[in-house]
Amino acid sequence: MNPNLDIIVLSLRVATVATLIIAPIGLLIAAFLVRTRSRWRFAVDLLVSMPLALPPVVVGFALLWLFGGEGPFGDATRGIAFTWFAMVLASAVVAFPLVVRSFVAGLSQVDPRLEFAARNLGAAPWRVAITITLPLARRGILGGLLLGFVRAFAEFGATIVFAGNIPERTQGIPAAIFSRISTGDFNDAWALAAVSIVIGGGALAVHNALVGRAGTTQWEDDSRNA
Amino acid sequence: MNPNLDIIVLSLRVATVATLIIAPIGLLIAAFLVRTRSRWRFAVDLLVSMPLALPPVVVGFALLWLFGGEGPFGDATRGIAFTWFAMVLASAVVAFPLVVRSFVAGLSQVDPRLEFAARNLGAAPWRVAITITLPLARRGILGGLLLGFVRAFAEFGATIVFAGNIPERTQGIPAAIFSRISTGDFNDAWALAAVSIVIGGGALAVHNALVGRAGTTQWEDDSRNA
Amino acid sequence: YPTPAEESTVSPLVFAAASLSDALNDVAQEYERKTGQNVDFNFAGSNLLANQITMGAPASAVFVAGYTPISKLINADKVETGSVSKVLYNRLVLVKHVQRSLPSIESLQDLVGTGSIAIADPATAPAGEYAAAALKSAGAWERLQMQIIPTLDVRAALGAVASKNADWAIVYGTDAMTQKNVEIVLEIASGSSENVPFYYAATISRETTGNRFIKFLHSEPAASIFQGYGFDIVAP
Amino acid sequence: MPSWAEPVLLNGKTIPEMPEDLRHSFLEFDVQVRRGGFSLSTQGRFDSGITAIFGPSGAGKSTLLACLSGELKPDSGMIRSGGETLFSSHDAIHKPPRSFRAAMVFQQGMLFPHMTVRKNIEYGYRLRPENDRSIAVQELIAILRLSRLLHRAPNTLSGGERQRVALARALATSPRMLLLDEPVASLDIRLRNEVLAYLKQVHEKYQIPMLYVSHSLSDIMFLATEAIILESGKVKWFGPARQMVMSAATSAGGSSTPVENIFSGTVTGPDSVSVSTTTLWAPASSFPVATDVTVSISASEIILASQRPQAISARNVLFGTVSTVNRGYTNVIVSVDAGIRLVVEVTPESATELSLQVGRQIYAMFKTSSILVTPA
Amino acid sequence: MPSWAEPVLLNGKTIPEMPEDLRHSFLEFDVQVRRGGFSLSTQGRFDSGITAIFGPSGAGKSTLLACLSGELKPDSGMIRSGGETLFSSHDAIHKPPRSFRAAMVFQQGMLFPHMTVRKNIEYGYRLRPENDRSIAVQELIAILRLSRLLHRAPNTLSGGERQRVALARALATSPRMLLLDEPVASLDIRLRNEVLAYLKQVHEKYQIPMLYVSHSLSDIMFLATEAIILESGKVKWFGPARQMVMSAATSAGGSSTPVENIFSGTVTGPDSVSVSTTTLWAPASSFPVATDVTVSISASEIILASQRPQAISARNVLFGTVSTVNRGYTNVIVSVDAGIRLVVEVTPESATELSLQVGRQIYAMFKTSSILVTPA
Ligand SMILES: Nc1ncnc2c1ncn2[C@@H]1O[C@H](COP(=O)(O)OP(=O)(O)OP(=O)(O)O)[C@@H](O)[C@H]1O
Ligand SMILES: Nc1ncnc2c1ncn2[C@@H]1O[C@H](COP(=O)(O)OP(=O)(O)OP(=O)(O)O)[C@@H](O)[C@H]1O
Ligand SMILES: [Mg+2]
Ligand SMILES: [Mg+2]
Repeated sequence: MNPNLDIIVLSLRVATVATLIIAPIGLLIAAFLVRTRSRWRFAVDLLVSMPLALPPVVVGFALLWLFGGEGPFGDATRGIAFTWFAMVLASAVVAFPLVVRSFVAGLSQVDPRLEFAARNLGAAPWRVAITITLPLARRGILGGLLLGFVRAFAEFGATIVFAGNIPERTQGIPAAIFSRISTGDFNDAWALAAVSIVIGGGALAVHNALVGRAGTTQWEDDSRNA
Repeated sequence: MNPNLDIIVLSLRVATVATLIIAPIGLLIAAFLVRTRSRWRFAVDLLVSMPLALPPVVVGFALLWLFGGEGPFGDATRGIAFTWFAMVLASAVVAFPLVVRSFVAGLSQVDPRLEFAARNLGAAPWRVAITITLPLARRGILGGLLLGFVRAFAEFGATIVFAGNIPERTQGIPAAIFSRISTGDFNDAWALAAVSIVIGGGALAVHNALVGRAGTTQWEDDSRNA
Repeated sequence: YPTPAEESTVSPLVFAAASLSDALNDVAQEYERKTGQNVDFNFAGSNLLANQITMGAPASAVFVAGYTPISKLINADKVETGSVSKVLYNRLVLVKHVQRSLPSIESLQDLVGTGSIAIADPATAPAGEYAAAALKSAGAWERLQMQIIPTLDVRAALGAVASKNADWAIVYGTDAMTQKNVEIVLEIASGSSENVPFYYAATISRETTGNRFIKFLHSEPAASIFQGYGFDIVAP
Repeated sequence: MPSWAEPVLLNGKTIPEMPEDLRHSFLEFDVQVRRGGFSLSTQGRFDSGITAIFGPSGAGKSTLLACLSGELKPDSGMIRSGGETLFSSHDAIHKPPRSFRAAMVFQQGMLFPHMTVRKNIEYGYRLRPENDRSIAVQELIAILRLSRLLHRAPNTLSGGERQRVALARALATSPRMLLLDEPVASLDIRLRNEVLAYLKQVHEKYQIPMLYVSHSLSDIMFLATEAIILESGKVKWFGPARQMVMSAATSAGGSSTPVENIFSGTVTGPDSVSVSTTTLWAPASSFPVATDVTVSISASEIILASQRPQAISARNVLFGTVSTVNRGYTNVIVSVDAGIRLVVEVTPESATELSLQVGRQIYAMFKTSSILVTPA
Repeated sequence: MPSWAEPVLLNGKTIPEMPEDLRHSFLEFDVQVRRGGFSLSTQGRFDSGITAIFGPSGAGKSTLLACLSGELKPDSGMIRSGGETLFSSHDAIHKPPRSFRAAMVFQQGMLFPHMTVRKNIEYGYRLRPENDRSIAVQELIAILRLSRLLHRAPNTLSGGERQRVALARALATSPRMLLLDEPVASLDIRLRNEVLAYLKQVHEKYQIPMLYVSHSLSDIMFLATEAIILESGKVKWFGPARQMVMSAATSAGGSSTPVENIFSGTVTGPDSVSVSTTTLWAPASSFPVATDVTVSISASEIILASQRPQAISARNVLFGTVSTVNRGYTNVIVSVDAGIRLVVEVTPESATELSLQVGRQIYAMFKTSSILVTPA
């Protein structure tokens, strides 16, 4: 299991970094989608959702073309493909629409009057965002982070095309499972799948703990069970 | 483009049926997750989210085993694999976690006191669900249906393993793109990818129209722009 | 790009067919033990590998199944024509589930009307391409159209039979050995063209470390590893 | 069987306990429920009148309504309405809120945000069988001044508009019982009076029992027949509303909330009413002669004099005997038997000057404008 | 420059227009805004007093506060506070709500649901520079009786508890101005009085100008110095609060809301006050001698008599001359010059009996309990 441990660590690292990259960008875009009346909203919405409408393998080819040296950025981005960072990019792109959708759902359930109440009490916009908007949207935010992390963690199609399946370098759990299946190593494959599920479950548990018991009302709170 | 048209229709049909199957089940499960205090909640939550934590190809193999003659259902379900319905099943399973997460987010933002108000006015629980809960959760519900449909539409990994890639029978847009790419038919592949994006965009537009402009407050409504 | 001086410290990256991964990992280990040289692999389907390289992937060499991918690379000027060499074969076999009682099969023609046949998608996987070719040369292809199930790859075809979702599958002999609940019914061919060849080639405009590894692939220690996994060696 | 919390003394009189066999008790309950540190433990019986629930902030008034509407399941106890057991922890009965048919007007409005005002109002109305719809939506819209608002979204309504819509929505269900949680708190005086008058009218017409949470003694005076005082989750007092108002006013001790004299009377002319054998001059009203009315006179507006006053603008002058004298710190409450029994609030100084003591014969006078005549 | 809506007649007196050069105008505004079919178009200037905003449901009171707090951007107009222009459509100025420093107590509470009560209260407090925190959180907690609630979530609070927390949260920011939207609507009488007294105290101590939306004339009487009457989005009237209350009471026309006589006076003893040269007997109070107070007497509680009454419980008897007589349908409003100018409400019958006409000499009497003494 030693090489498998490296694989797990790699996947965790990629999914974590991907999530950390997606989170702020996703928040900005979600805020743009929810809070503005811009004519560009639909265009941005569509652009963001696009990776969802395509099979990941296609996304992978698109990334390979885009960053592979033959694309618009030319040689400037040539070094990215088939690296650790390519894995991050591929999973981030694929997970992004899910994250943004969830963020949008979260942000749009925040009552703007509560935000105003905070501004009225003297808070600057950034403080309102941190102390009011984000906590009130936390169900959507955390849900989005969960989806993003787990989706990034399980990303295969785009990753194998854009980052390859290079053992010890770009072989995360999904690619490793694929390799094991390709060679008939089913025990190892299922073990890795089980690890995926356990990590997904762990993320879910962390998520649930962070979300807490939201949505209680005056009469329906947890005092009774306490 | 004639064969491509069949492919597009097949994919649309599969995604639509998958969404229609997921929707009611997803709603029940989301309601269970949001509204009960059952000890089984986490277990159900995990089970539902599992397909998200696995690369779709692995999900495909799992389905192959589950519904094959060696699986728990024995020979009863053997005829399913490599059929049109297998495509539906594969995409439904993969899209399911996304749909449930979104439904959960939607349902948990409904104020139970409003539901009580309806019951107090004489509505039976099913009527409350239809007239109060669902409309109030509509952002999450519609968001979930959108995610589900688009994800099902773009499903590749699980589908190709469980349903195969039988031209005119189980070859939807993603599998067709994959075939075109493999054979170097890039023009056709990109054309189909473009179709995917257009259909995804259409679903997004329908979704946005249905959601409408939610979240307006007393001072921040649209009367001003009217 | 690495200068020749650096060559020994930069390990070559070989894009190799996924079905070779176990065997190649062993070979690479042996190679490293012998030469101190590290070799990295990128394992995936052969057509995918070819496409990646066409789109500029930084491969030092390729090691792919079937003629289509390698010819694609040759046509795209991505590999040194002179470096292309056929290293080994994988045999194609017809398998069925051990517990399934199916009509006995003498030749591929006998398959007509006997149940579903999973093969890797001929359009995307070399194993499928060669399986289709075998069926064509047996004169059964046209009549088997309704029975054929193209699958993602050869492993998926095997899985279809192992899970009793398909009746037959045409798969690599090496794969059939790993799956306990399937049995080989028919060796598709004992030597000739229906066996799937695996080609090795160094890529153009990359460092040439790929060329040194090819010599080792043809060497005796490598050959015995490949044979251990069930591949047939091409005489150098 | 419910037993009442210890009755309080009101002007020297003891409020009798509720009779055990109150025939028409429409709603009977005995509920215990805990919410965090707060616990509600109340019991009671209401007849088909209007019962005011009065008590300090956080006393448990809304909690009690939540129990009686089926929103909050009590930890233990029972709720029976019109003979039907709606909740019983003993018999493990827990009927759905629908069966309570106790339409609630929530303190927070709770309008359905995704429906127009009209849809909100019609929501419960449409759920009633047609032959069971006793209150017409059109009437509600007219009386609660909602016609201009029908197509609006609830989140564009003002505070008072919301309350009116919530009231209309509840009434439109033709409920068996009406639970009102401060329904007029954010209405202006005029609307408030109109709404209260309408509620009273609804009650008279349809005999819908109402529980009415309010902090306003004058609202309670006007509307309620019975009253409950809740404090810290317990029933502190139960009895006729008029006595509650007096009790609350005296216990509040201030001159701002009046002690009232309340009588049943009959209209005898355009500006006169009779209470037992005494005729009083009242403000001009439109009640027809012989209408049964409630007559109330603020205790602080009655003036006592030892000699018969002459040529005075106070048109009601009664002669009687002091029957009780209660001395407080800032005021003295005197009752005078003068054909009718008047409670009068005077200053300690006046009491001394007039040597008010039991048996003293005295004139009591008050202006017509001190009299409030309301329908019985 | 703002020009006031036509002044209304109050007991024959004309309310003067606001002087153009009101020196201490703290807040100046002139805002127009449309919401659907409703449009608000108001202008005004407030000094550092407490201004009541009165008006029917849907008049635009909350809308006005929304503009003045920076929540709602007016379609056009300007808002200036303490010399600083906060909004001006002409100069395209639109400062953020922070710059308004106008702490709002919302009609719907708007507590932050994810914070405890304590966190809510401290939210704005912590945002003030330390040397700018004039009101201590501890004091607020004590006076608004919140200590038991500090660790609770807002959604477990009762209606009145919510209002108190909202009030504490706003006060804790030591605002430059306080905007109160019916802050005591769901408080019980005792708490309401306490809160109002505290607001008054806060105002005296910190000179925070307040805008106070209320439907209660007695609250306005108690608290406000100036008043605005809003109707259909327009300022109907602006002037001293006491006159507004009188105006509203007479225009309401009912006997339920009293016409008040309001005077500035000085405490002369434990139970006496002097108004100009007249000494009145008042309820016992704890104001020290020589305190400046406001003295109010309900017009309907004053009795007129043509002869000097003897041995009467009414301790205040004044002799004077009728100066005006206004006959209404149900009542007659008389003013009597008796050293002080008393407005008295009598029935038409009494007016006839006493032959009330201008110049008539008459005794006016009222009980000590009819007098309300409040801090000036
Ligand atoms: N979940 C809870 N945990 C702790 N205390 C609670 C909870 N829910 C309610 N309470 C408390 O129960 C008490 C009763 O609340 P309720 O809403 O019934 O008061 P109320 O009489 O309606 O007051 P108001 O007149 O202010 O509306 C309050 O003190 C409230 O703080
Ligand atoms: N978006 C809108 N569309 C149409 N009308 C609106 C909108 N928002 C507010 N109004 C109307 O504007 C008027 C003023 O509302 P506002 O909340 O200021 O009233 P208010 O004076 O505070 O009344 P209340 O005493 O009932 O709280 C109301 O009649 C309301 O219905
Ligand atoms: Mg309450
Ligand atoms: Mg308002």
